[in-house]
Amino acid sequence: MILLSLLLIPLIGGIVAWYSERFNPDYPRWVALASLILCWVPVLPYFSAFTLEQMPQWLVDEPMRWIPRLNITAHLAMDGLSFLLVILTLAMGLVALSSAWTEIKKRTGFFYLNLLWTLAGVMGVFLAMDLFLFFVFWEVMLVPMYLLIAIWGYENRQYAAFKFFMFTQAGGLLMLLSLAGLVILHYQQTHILSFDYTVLVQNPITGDLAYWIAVGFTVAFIVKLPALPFHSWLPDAHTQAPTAASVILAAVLLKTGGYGLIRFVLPLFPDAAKAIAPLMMTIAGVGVVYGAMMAFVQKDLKRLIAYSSVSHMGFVLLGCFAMNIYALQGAVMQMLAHGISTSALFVLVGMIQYRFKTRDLDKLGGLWQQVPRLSAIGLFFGVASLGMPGLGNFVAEFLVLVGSFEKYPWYTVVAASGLILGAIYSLIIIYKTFFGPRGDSVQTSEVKGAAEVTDTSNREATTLLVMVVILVYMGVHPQPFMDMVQSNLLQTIAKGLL
Amino acid sequence: MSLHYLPAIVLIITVLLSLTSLSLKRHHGIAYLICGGGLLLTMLSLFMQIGKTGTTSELFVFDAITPFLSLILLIVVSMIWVQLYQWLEALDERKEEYYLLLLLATLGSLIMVASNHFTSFFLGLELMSLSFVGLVAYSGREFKGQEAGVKYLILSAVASALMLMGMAILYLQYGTLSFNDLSMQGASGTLPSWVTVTGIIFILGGMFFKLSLVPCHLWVADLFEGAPLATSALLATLSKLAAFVVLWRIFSLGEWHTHAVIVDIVAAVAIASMLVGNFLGLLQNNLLRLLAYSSIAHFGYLLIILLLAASPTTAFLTSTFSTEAVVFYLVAYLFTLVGVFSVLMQMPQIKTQQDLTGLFWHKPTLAITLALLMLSLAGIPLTIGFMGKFYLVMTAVNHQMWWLLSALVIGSVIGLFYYLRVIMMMIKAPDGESDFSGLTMTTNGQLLNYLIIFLVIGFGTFPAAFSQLIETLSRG
Amino acid sequence: MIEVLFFIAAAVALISAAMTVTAHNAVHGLLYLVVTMLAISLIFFLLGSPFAAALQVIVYAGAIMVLFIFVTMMLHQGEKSLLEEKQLFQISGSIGAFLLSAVLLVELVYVLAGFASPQLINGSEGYFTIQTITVKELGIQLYGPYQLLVVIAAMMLLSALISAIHIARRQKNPMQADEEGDQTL
Amino acid sequence: MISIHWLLFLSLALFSIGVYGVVARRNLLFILLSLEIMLNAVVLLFIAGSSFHGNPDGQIMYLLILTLAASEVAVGLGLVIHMYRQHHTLDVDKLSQLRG
Repeated sequence: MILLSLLLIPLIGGIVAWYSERFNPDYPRWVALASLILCWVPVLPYFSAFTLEQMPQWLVDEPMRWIPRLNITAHLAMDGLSFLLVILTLAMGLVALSSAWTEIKKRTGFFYLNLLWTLAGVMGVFLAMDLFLFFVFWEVMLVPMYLLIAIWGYENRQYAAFKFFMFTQAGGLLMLLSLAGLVILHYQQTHILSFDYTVLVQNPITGDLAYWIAVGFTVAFIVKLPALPFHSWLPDAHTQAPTAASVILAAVLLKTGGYGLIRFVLPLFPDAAKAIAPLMMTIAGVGVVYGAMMAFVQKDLKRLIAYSSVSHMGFVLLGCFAMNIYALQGAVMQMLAHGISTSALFVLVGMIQYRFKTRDLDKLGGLWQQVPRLSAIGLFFGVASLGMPGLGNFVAEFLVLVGSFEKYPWYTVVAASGLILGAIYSLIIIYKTFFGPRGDSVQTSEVKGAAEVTDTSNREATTLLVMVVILVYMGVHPQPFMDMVQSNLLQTIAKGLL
Repeated sequence: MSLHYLPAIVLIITVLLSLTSLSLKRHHGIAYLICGGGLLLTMLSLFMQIGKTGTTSELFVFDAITPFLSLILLIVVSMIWVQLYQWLEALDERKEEYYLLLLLATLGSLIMVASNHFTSFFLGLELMSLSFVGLVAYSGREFKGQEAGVKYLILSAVASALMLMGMAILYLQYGTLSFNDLSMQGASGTLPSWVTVTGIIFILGGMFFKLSLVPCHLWVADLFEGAPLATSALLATLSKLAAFVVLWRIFSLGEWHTHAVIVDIVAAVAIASMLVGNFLGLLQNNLLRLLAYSSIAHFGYLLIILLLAASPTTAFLTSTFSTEAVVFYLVAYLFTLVGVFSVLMQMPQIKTQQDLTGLFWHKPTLAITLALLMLSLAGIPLTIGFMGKFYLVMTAVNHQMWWLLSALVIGSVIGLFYYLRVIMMMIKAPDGESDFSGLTMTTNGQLLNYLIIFLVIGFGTFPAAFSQLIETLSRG
Repeated sequence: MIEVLFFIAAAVALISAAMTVTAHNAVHGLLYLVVTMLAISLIFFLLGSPFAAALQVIVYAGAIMVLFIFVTMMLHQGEKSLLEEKQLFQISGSIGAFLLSAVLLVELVYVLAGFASPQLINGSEGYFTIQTITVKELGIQLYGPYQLLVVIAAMMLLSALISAIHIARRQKNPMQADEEGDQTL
Repeated sequence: MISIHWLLFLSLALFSIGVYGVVARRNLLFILLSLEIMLNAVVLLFIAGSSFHGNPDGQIMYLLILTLAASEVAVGLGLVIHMYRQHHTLDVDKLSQLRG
């Protein structure tokens, strides 16, 4: 019941939050905070797993009956990978809550309902070990996310939310087909009807059809990642989403794509994964460079960060298909590190937008004098994003590059050049925003009265500083994180090499 | 008379009773109650039959599925009946006849669902269609209603003429009108086999009119828009379900999938319906027209079931799985659709998507119900519509019907656009103009909304019991 | 011999059907439709179904057509239609219908006089004897295994009755009440 | 000898004439007449089948179709009367508010 409670707490908390708005519009955020903190309780005991010598296959395993007719179970289970991502989700949930604390003033109850439900859906995705259940969470988490963007977003929110929903739903339908194909093919080959991951993974399906099914799953996942041909929803969604939604989107929603690749595509379709690896590596390599170059020409800060996400998630894709333990660990690290650094950047942009009413790079500039604390933290995350050694991002990208160099040297070279471009756009952010001549918006807001623009509040500063600490810790001492996932990833690799 | 005829007898008695009370004294309340009591008794008598061993007479078939489907039909009718009183009160017409025609149409559809013979099928169909003409053209003052009535009369007459022609040809070929004999004499016709195919095409043509599938879909939107709202609801649910059940029965009993031409035609119609229906829905602003087009697409999806037998199978689970898929999908779709209509009946002044702007912030229960129903129509998980679609996809994948499946995926994606647009409209911040003060929520309506949410989400999230029931019924 | 009779009757049916759908005047169309039905009735007779032939004349050509004519006449009101009616009964407009029915009459007399007997029909597999179905057989079937059909048919008639009465009931139309002085129905 | 093929062709020809009438005519009264022609084409086949197979089902179907024709005409003419009273026309095309 531990994992189930992990899902139920935010679901119920959301409803309570919505209802509490009737009494006072301030209550919902407190309810949301309380339920998020409560969520930590079930997972806290498992932090001891960091100290374990040998990771068990599953930390928790909770199979439950659901639809016996099709042998669908509500099988929730958590291993090292799921654990890390759930922790990331919960942490980023708090960050999102913190960024929404004062920003959201209208319809607060419904906002926190959607926020909590999105988190519940994402955790469900990370914990579901039944493919049908996984699919259900995969699709359902989009609905509250859609509402978050469509109701509380910026100018063009309806369009952006619509695009986001359509892209991911189209991918989802493809996954539904592949899912049905997978189960039926598995039934044909083994005469076991099951949607359960642990059953399916024991006898991976083979044949031509398996290849197409694998492609279906992969496409669904890389739409979410997002990888190159399907990425265009991300910049729009990010730009229009409210800060909290951007944080959730960047920190955890994108990770579901990478998680799906590592969890499902690689072990369930080892042959097919090998067959499509070159294509995926190409997409990843091009994606890294393309994302960086697009980021380079953006004027809108949020859009810029969104494109940088495309670039960074390219590394995840690269790591997944390199079929190498280092690369895979790198991909996992990248998911964690990118989750933290990018959401921090979105929080910062949110703060800037809140203070200066713009996120146009040309109108910003010279913030250092005005908001030094904010700018200092911004500098840190800008540098983190370019892959400064000693921080989590560097470890991750380095591992991916090392892991994939062995087999795919050329892709690695291309991707590494993406790092250089990354350095350029990160420096552009830093220069144009925090240094450089003062922009229009900055000046006008100064004219209006300096009192209006305040530096980071304690709440904001604490949030960001905690993120700084985690990122540094990941950079200097990444071993526990890697141990956590190593045994399972090794199994995955072993399947692929058989 | 065996117990199996009891529901029909109860309905007939109800009709006669309300006719008598009507001739003595016109009173809306009495007619409403008689109708409701009759529906309730019919449901009870059907409920008693569920799970009993079935029989087959010459004219009718009472297997395990038939009373279940009939019960579903009656639940749908009753859900419409609940709001009928209020809705009819607003109508400036004589009220009592509506109940009479409603009961007769229900009787017709019950007969159709149970029919095992062309004569009983034909009579049930005509009983239903003629009652529907009255129901469509009920409101004599409304220009649109009359137009819809005329169109429906012509449409249904042409459809039944086509079906009759098909029946006549098959009769000439085989000398029998019973569904059971259709397949047995498949080889020994008096005329060349193309005549059989022609006959089948005629019947299919008529059925396509009844189900408003693509080449025959032109007037369906006019009908939905022009007919009184409750009638549109009945048209979309009662008439289509009954027609589809019969089509499914004759298609499988007659083994029509053995004719390659027929398979090609049905496949083409299915694909065209999915794509065209959804595409036309995309261009619609009027909610009723949107529903009309979406129903074209949904019955396009359902046509896949007919073709299953024509494809190689992998003996997946049991052979009854396709039956379960049909039943599940039909039930899911019907509940969803009747839900949409009852929400629309609660807000009669809302006609287009623009009228919905900001509804969520004024009437959250209504808006949430409608939004969930739209998600169910679109097939988003945790709704009953998704479970139906999942069954369908599983079956179709099992039979490796990739062409139809890809059409289904494309159709669903297009469909998402307009279902989502409805939701988008409701959550849009109202710009001050939209005024929902005219909307009064009745307890009736509220309860109905909760019931709909329960059906759509409850069965969508926990379909186990329901799927088990359908499995048992399909086996028996 | 019998096929000649059939062909003539078929030709009459087709011609008059074509005349029906292309007629300008409703009454002429109806007249031709009656001829179509009489021709079909003759074919029924040739096929050895005298009962069906009789019903065709009585119910179809009789009752249903009378309903049509009644409504058509009802719709023609006022001066203009009186003039039209004058033309209606001139022989020129309906001469075709009379000629066609005369042909049918000749055929009927010919058959009744016993010059040809409706005995055989051929299918692709040769000749079959026509088995005349007596009214008794029909009755036994209809009130035996098919008795429920009679009930359902009664319900269908009831439904049609209710629909028709409700639809055609005269309603006061607030919009057109003043311009509609001649609702003398 | 009357060939069964001839009957089939005659019936299909009559049916086509009826379909043509429904599609081509705009006057509701003529549409109803055309529907009658279609039904007549159908009953012709039923009677032929009945004689051919020596089976009373076709004749029973004939009786039922007769009932249907009467009911349909009754409802249809009801609509005709109503429409004529309200609009003084029987042209179906003039009844076209529903577009979209």
